Amino acid sequence: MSEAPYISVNDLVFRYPDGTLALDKINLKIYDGDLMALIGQNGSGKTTLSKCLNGLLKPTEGSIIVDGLDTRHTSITSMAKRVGYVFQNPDHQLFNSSVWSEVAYGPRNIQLPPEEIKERVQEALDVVRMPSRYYEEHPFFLPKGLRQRVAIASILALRPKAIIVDEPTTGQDIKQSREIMEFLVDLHEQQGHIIIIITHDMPIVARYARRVVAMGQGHILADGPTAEVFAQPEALAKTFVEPPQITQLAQRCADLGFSPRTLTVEEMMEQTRQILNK
Amino acid sequence: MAIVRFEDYQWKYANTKEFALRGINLEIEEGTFVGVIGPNGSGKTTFAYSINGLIPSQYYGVRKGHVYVAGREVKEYRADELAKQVGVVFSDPEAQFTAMTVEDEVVFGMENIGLTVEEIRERLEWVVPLTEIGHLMDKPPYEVSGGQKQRVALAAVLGMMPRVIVMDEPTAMLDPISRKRVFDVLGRMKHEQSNTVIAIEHNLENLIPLADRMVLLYNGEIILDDEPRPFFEQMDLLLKHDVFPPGAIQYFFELLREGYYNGPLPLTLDDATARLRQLVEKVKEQS
Amino acid sequence: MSDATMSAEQSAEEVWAVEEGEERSVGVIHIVITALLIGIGAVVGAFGSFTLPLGFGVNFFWPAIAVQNVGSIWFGAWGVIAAALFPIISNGVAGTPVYVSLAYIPANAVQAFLPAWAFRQFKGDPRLRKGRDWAIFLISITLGNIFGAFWGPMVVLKSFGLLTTDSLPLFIWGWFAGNEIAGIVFGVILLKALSGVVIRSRAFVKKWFA
Amino acid sequence: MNKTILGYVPEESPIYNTHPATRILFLLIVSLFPMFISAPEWNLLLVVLILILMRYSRIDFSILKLYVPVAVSMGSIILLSYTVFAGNHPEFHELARVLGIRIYYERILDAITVYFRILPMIFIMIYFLSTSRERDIIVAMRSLRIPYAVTYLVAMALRAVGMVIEDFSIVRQAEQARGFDPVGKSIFYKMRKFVMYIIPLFALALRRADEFANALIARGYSFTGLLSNPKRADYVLTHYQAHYWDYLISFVLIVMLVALVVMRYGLGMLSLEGSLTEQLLRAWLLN
Repeated sequence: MSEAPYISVNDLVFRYPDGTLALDKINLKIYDGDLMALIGQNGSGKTTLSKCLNGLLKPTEGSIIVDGLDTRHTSITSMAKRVGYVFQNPDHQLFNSSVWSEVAYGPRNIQLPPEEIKERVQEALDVVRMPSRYYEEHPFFLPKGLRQRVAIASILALRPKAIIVDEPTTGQDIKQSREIMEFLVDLHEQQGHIIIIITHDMPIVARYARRVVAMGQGHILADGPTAEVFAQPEALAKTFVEPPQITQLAQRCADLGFSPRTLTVEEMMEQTRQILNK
Repeated sequence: MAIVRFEDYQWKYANTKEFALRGINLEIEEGTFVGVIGPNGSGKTTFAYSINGLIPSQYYGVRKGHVYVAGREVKEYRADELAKQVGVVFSDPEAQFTAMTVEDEVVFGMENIGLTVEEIRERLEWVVPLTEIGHLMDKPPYEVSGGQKQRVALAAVLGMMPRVIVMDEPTAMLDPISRKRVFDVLGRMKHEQSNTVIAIEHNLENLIPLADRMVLLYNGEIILDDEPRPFFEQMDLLLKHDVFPPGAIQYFFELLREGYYNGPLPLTLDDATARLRQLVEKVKEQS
Repeated sequence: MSDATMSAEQSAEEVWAVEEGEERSVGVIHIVITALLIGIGAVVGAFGSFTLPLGFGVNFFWPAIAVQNVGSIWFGAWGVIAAALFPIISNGVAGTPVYVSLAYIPANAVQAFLPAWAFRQFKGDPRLRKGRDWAIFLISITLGNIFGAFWGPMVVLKSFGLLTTDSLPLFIWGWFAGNEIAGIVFGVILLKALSGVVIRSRAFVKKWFA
Repeated sequence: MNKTILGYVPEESPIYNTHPATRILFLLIVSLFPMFISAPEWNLLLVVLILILMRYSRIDFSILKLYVPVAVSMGSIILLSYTVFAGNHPEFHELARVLGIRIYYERILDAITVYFRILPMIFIMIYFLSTSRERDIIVAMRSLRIPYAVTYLVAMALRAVGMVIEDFSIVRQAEQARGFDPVGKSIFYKMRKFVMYIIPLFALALRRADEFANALIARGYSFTGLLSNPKRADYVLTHYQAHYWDYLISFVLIVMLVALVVMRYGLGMLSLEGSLTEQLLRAWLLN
């Protein structure tokens, strides 16, 4: 890719106030058009890195440039317009008394004119397919799935280029997880957002992510197209992450002619037909 | 005799219209490991709470039929008596901790059921190495990692030595490696102890190798109840009810469907690898 | 169950009414809710004390008062217990001597007790639906704050010699105004926003203990 | 390192050789000392002694920085109360008149006395909080045979404090992520943030209350009232032993308290009249 990255992380070091080194010399470029999964064990630095990306945490050393702005010298408000962050537990970010005012909270903070606030809120609620009968409902009363959508809408209303979603599929069943992911893919394809998903769900990563960044102990251990990253078992072992079962099966049988880059059952079947019908 | 028995059991929460569980009939023999699966909202948690007595003691609603644990109706037990029979591990490890240190946490339940200091010491000597939490004993339980938390929760329940252990999505919040380690503990438990385990899980890859029996709950009803192999042979039924078996099983089912394969479904990755090798080598020999 | 299953709207009378055959007993949930209230109160209180420090538990703007008022309206005696105890933690962390904290207990208990009593006695709706509910809320917290404002400066601070007799009126007024404003602003917001959920939860206390 | 309520104290700190109950006793008794001491120099000596004790217990002195604003604003309030708002008292020695406000010598002396009386009390509180872990408080309460329901309530409350602090910081970040920026804004704008915090904190607590209660019941905990005190093994207490020095310390503290009372009221010592401070101040201000 020749274009300039939207987010560029340069030699980022992050140390918590108690001295714990969370991120150690991270270099990462995120481009317009990325649909990326950030994977790794709990405590590997995924969440810390993503909070650095939108300026919630400031680098101890190194720098992060977002859309040409250095996060160290940029106000919270202008960062919020560029990189949105959806927290894992929607309950932490719902504090207004109606769905509508919840979504309007961000645009009001950046002091937009009322007309535009209205337009943006409506658009965001449409995008997350929130039925209008819930607009005046207290977010607290909604079931978890809908609360999560309100949380995403509240970020969308700020129209950030990049959206980070922290473990959107935790506690969801497979069908619900797929719905959420398909919705995020839509946002990516139709609205042109950069999407960064933090997740532990490898089958989901294999199915939806175009790029994978694997982290472990504060380092980036692998970075590349999804199939490429899953094809590096040594690097993955260090992140304590295993590829999906079907990928592992293909890798174990690579000598029989299966590709270690296999991600889905359908791909596996296609290869099988070729191998067995030879 | 069955250790857990549901008889025409139904439950409806107050303030709701639909029954959360309907017409449940189920017998679980002592010492079996049962995997319970089904999409969210199908009644899995209600099922778990009905065994450990939180339903009906803590919730308002309509209850019909019976649930027996060790031959006695659940609602006739006193809370601490039932706690000796049934232990529960919840999905959110954070929300089940109430003590300042891991040790207090593990000891809490044992104190509640009235064990002496000596008994507690003995049980700790057994349960701490089993769950590998020895190095954590002095730490606050909410400061250890997610996987460790769940092992602490497991230790706290095991220490009470319940005859039935119910796990309500114990690994939903964990990363893959922590998940695996929790299942390792379960595997060890299964081989060393004679507990009955009822595990509610979305994550099938780890569950299947341990399960003696699988139950599919959907919309408050039991749709399918069988040993794992025949259970997964009902692939179309499973997919129709939003259950997506692990990749290797799905793959072998496709092989079966397209006529490349006609053996039993492999339940583990090792099994699948071996069978795929056999298959390919056989075809190559023939050609 | 927090699903979007709306139950039929209850009237204020029904909120407090114990139906025939309805068993209400003290349970583990009440211990838990008391502990959580203490937790919230301690953090909100300490936060207030550190951002606007005046020392020895004196705050001319103390949002934690709302935790006392609202907690006891919803959870009865458990709210009162929490209200009496959490300032010991929040004040302590903010550097208040232990005996000064202990001496505040009656004031904190009364500030919580009065609204709880008034809502139960006069069947006020915690969701603040009618003018009457507002009146019950405002009058009861005002009376509680008046008691607190006298108890704090007069009994506690004066007896520890921290204030002169001449300056008492000023401190009483300041104390009262600070708690009153914070109590109204945050109390109303909390009651409006969350009462609907709380009265349907099993933690809600209709009588005093259950 | 041991994490205490106010910070970290090295594990090898000698403070951990004392029983937690001894530390609570220290807090309660030594906090009484200044009540019997009027002479500021004696209270100052007490402060110095506590500082020496803090050094001996290896407490990081940077914790004191947190309390500078508290100490300053507290001093200012006392000073204001004893000067600006002290009224007219012709019987006192007037030192100066500023904008019509009369400053009296007696009032200044009283203000200093009060300030130096409250100061050691604060230092004792800081000392206690920075040498006690939450667990110590629980252990102390349990070894003092306080009813378990009460001890348990306090334990859960302390745990809840930690949880709320964590929630609090996440909520704050969630607000920032949506462009909430209080820097350089008006006081009303800043006040809004309290509103924004308090709602999610309550909402989270309400959701958690259910889960916590379920987890407790599942561990066989039943609320048994404040008065009934069923036998518990209290396993945790076996880690803590009261040594002879714990009894010695407690004994010495009580003797000191009695001695102070006798000195103050029996012998008329430690009073303000004739104290070093009074003599110095008199010499400086009145002559």
